[in-house]
Amino acid sequence: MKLLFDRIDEPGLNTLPVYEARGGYESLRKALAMPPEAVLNELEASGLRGRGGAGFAMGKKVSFLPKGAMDKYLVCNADESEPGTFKDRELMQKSPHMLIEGLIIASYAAGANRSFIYIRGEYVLQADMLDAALHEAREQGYVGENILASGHSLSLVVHRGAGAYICGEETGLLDSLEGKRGNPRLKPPFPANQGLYQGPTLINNVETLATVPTIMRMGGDQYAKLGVETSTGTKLVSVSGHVQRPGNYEIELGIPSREIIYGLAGGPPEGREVKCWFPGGSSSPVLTADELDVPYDFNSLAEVRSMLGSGAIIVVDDSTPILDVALKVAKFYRHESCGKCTPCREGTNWTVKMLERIDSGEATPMDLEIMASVQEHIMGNCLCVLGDAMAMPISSMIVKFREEFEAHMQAAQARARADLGVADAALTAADALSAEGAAAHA
Amino acid sequence: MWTPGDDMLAVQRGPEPGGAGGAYRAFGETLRGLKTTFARIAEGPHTIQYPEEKVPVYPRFRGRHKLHRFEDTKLEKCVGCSLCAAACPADCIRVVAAENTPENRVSAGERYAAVYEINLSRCIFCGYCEVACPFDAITMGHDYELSDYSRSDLIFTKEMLLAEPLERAPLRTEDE
Amino acid sequence: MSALRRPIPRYAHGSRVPPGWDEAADLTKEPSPVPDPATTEVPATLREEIEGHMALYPDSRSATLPALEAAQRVHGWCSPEAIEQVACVMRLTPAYLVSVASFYDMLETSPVGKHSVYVCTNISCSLRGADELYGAVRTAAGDDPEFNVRAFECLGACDIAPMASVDGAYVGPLSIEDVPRLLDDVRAGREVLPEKQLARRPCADAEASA
Amino acid sequence: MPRPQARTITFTIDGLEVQAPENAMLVDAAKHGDVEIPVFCYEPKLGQPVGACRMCLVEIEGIPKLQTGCSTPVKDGMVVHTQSERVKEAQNAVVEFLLINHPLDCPVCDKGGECPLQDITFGWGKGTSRFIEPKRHFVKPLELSPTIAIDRERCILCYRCVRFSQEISEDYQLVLQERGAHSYVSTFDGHPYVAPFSGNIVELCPVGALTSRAYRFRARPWDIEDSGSVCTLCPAQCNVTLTVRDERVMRVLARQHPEVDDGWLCDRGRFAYPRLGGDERVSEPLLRDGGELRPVSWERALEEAAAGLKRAGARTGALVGGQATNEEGFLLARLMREGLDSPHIDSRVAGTLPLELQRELGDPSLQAHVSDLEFAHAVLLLDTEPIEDAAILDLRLRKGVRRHGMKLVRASSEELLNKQAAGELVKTLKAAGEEIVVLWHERLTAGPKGAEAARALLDLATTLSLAGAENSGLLEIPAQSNGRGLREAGVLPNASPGLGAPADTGNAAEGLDALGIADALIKGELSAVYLLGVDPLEDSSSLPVWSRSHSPWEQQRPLWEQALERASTVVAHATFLTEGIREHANVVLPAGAYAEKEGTIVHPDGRIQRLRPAVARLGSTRAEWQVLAELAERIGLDLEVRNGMAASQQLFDAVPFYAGLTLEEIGGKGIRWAQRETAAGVASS
Repeated sequence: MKLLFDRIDEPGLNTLPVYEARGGYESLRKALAMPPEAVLNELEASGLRGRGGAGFAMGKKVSFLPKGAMDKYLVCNADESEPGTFKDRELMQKSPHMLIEGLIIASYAAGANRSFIYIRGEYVLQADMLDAALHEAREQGYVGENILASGHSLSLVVHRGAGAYICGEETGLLDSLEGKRGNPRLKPPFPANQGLYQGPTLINNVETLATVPTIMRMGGDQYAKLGVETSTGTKLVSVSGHVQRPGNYEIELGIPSREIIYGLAGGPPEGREVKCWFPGGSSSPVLTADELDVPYDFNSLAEVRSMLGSGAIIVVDDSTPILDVALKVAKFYRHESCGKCTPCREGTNWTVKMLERIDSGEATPMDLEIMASVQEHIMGNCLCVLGDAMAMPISSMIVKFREEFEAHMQAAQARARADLGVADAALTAADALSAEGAAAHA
Repeated sequence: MWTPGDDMLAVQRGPEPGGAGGAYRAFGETLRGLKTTFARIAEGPHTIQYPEEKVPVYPRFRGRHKLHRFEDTKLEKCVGCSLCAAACPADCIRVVAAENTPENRVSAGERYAAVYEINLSRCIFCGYCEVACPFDAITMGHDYELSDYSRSDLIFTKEMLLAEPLERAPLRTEDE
Repeated sequence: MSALRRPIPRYAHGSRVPPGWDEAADLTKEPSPVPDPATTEVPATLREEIEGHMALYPDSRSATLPALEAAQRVHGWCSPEAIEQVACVMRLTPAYLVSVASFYDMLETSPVGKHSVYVCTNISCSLRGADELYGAVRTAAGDDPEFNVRAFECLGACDIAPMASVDGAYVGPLSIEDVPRLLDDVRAGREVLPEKQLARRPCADAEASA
Repeated sequence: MPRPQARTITFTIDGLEVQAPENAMLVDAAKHGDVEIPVFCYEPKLGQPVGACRMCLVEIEGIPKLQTGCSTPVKDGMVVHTQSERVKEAQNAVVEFLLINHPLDCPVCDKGGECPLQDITFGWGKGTSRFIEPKRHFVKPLELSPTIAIDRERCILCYRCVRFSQEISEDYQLVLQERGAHSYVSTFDGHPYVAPFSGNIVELCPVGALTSRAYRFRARPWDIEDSGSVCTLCPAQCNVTLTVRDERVMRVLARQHPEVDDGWLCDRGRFAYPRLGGDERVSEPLLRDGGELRPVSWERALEEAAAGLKRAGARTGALVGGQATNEEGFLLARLMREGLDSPHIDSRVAGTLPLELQRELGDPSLQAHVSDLEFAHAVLLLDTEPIEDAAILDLRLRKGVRRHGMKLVRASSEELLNKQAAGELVKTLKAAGEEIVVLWHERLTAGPKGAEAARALLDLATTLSLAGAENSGLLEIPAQSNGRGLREAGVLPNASPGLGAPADTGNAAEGLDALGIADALIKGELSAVYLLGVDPLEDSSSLPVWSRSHSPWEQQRPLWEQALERASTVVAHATFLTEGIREHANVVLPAGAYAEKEGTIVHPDGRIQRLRPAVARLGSTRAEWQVLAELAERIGLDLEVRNGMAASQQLFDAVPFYAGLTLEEIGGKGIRWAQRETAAGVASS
């Protein structure tokens, strides 16, 4: 079942004529013919959950916005920076109009008149595509004053970021969009009440908004029949790492994870085995090969103490030491921590230093305990979820691969000791030589 | 509660007055004392001819304070943190700190004691300053000859505390 | 070299301390408020572009990022001069702008080469040999001042891992053999490794492309 | 704008039922139950909480995650735990995280002993650290500005300083650069952080990262004593705490008074203190001998001064500076009027204003509070630039605009006098709302059109019906710090104490004002002049930017140059040996700086505040009341003042609307006389 990726490689799909020829913007016409409440009902009925990471029901999120005449904002979060995630990139690049259409419908349902697409600065091509598509849509009257004579007006700006993972966090994104450092804000107040420019703001992921036209076309109830009860619809999954066919795949939620990793993506290279995999981007706790049969949906993954997140599966095979994976992950979060709150700023830094010490043979098993305890101290104590995003995978790795960590530690110690022995021997030899030299001079 | 009838204390009494018993009672204690005296005569005099001769002190004796320098760099250990002054129960230490400059580097840290004074006429030699010092810059020495003709001379300045004492008090050896 | 005697890690500018930490204020300088339009010269095209961005938002301050990006395009990096020009047009203090600029990875706060080569070294790419690739690109670029070779956090193209973003264009999967050609293409001003451009890559989902 | 009124609610904290105002942040509400929740980044003065340091995590029943006490408003029936195992573990963790990169240099750190990080580590930390990696080390301290040093090693990134720069003083000079663990506080491209209020960041810093360069290493908290007083360097009269060591002022800190300074202090008030004990001070009586001032005994100096004044008699003029207390002004006025029979005494820079107008402008029902500047719908700035005239009010106005959407309108006296422009002004103000404050400067009433402008101002007040209205009124910034107090003490040529008619003093004649005195001196109609704490020739341009003050007498300078040249006797009762005094005074009597004085002064909004001596007088300086009393005695007048309190008592007895006031009543926070029952005195007198 392909909804978002239906004939995605069709040439010229990024242009309006081709998109319209496929029935594009029909959903918009349909939605504008309905009262906003009806559109909202459709969205709620679809059971669509946010595709950005948190998995919050989209319809409910829209309904949180206060009613009444005021400046409301709709922000599309296209700051796709979670390692392993690249689904929005493909969508925006190949079918930008789908996003724009979904965004207009959502703005209509939410009563928002100003909208922004916050796209990460690295996506130059995709931002250009969006700008071009937006230009076409504006020319055609889909964006602007009094859209299709419905009375609904919408301004839309594609705002390019400049490289900061934290701007994918919704409040960090808002600060960044306001021209500030992308520091997350304290919640409450939630963006639905006080968001962009202190006004009520709805923030949605690209994939979520791009799904909206489909829902309008199919009807919410029909859409809800796809997938499983608590996770409806289809989902784009980005599979990367040690698989033979990395890439984006559209799946119906609830299929076994093995089917995605082995079936669609071809599994690990010949002769290798899956050691562990991240089911939802590098922030999700890792799962092992034993957990490959878990159904791929929000609730099933939560049951095995992980999460679906942004739907990015990273597969690590048995050729890679777990410490390298942990260090990569921890270094990334250290680099991307905004520095606003203490546990995240200092905790990520400390974790990296401890992991490096394990690798250089200067650590003892007690360090593993300290590291686990530091992760505990980060989790739940931070201002936003970035700290948790490091602490969760690291602590899951410590739990699931403790023996490997300990073995690595011992091997590194032995290596260091051997090196030290060699160095000492060399030093002694050098001393002896210089002593000889001194004797000769005397 | 004390009841006179029950809690009687039996006191052993000596022989009755008069006779040998009487003489013992009169001179016994004196003789016992003299026994010690005569037993020690062989040891010679114990009087110390101070000030020609000094009493040796125990290693942990708390005498006049000393300020220290680092052996290698000769910089003062004291950074003028004033914690000794805070710890001092007699309030006899006064520290005024100043900042080291590249041209004038006095101590190892950022700051140094521009003024460091101990009023020894107030000091009770409790040693708290030594305990409080985070850099082991001040210790209690062994000198106890601290009399002077004027009170103001008993305010020891930093230079005096840094200098080696003119005469050292002798130290008691292990078995003394 | 023994692990226990490993060298002390240093930052790119040669210090053990992150850039900026050791810098004092220069007391001979005046404080820097919002620059005076009368004394700050701003190239007309830059001014126009920044003003255009400012007009897009309800609060003109939102244009900070696009404006800094524009200034970086003109000056090569967010130099004090560039910052002052943006500050002058946007009526903000230079300090505010430099604070924002230093927060974001893509805004350079020190001079860099004209051509950016961002090699993704995040988890998915490093699993497929990105660290070696980055080393190879660095070695190949050597000290050519034309290049700004950086190890970058996830660029969102794990399907073409290991990959690099060359002046904004994604190419991958790269092998170490591709590196010389990649740099030559950049030097010659050609499209870099056309067959490996992400823009031309079909979707991995076979059914979707059908 | 109505001020927020919170109803009282009951919540439970650590098993204790506590009453607190609703929606107060938990950290503040907990204090009502004597529960302390540790904080670093939270500072209500800085506006909205940011929740960055995570030190204040508490457990609230019904919420699964720990919440920050600094940002959680308290609600009725809330059950909070601050002592549970979970909370303790989180607190220990945050302290451990903060100490990861904090150096252990407390012995050399200026903050040591008064450091929140030390206190919180001691109270809420585990006492041990598991961090064994090398800490970061680098060059320190570094200059941040001529007055402030920064030590980035110690910074815990609490955001207080940068929030101050961005949200309170709104200068956006001090910012955070880079991100994550690399973040550091800095300015743009090495420019120094020089701003009128920059010193506040030193006080805000919860660790020793920002230190005052002047106070650096001068004293430790156990070496010092704190002494509350009032800064008299400008009319804002901020309340301050003076840090004293060995009889010297070592530091000036803000002493929070919501009705005066809101807890802030300008850099002039904060950093000008070294001058108070500096080389320019006069520390002993001086006498001009052969064209040069030479030290003499008090006896000699007083004899000479008395002789000179006596010789001139009624041909003496007196000028009083804004640093003088009410008592000093009052005693000098008595000396002039009763001892020398001369009414020529003035403290107003703007010249004489008819007594009628003075009384009407001082009408208690018309006086605005300082806090009204924050809560009014609109504030009109008339002929004033608050940042220069009374700096701290600038922050208050910014707060009003920022937090309460107050409208700020600027106008000059010309606009006020122009019928049409004035009409426009009224329209603009009324459009903003009913509650309006007019902040005006004494210069409005200067010059030939002064009286007319004052009348127009009163008319404006009537048009806007400011009298007695909530959050409304007039607020005058006098040209001199204690301008208002001196006027009320009768240091005016046309009024007796309490703005009474001159006849009340026994000398019905109206005296000459400052300009008149200068004129008369030039013409030879007056021959002696007494300068109390004032040098009309003072030039402040040589001072550093942050301590520069504009001499209110600047415009009269050319006139006074001639006048002092012509005067046969110039008795200067002065703190500093400034140009005019060095060149022209015959006798110089040393006076104290504000840290040494006792007495009362009056804030522009009518708040009588007390100066208390914090340090001993410099050299052989004597109390001003004593000098004036001794001088009077030599002239033949017994002022009946035997101590400083008696001088205050005399003043309170003489001014009708101060009647019954005592120094105890004034206390540490001062009292607005307009709120006392005797306020009616101003109308009747």
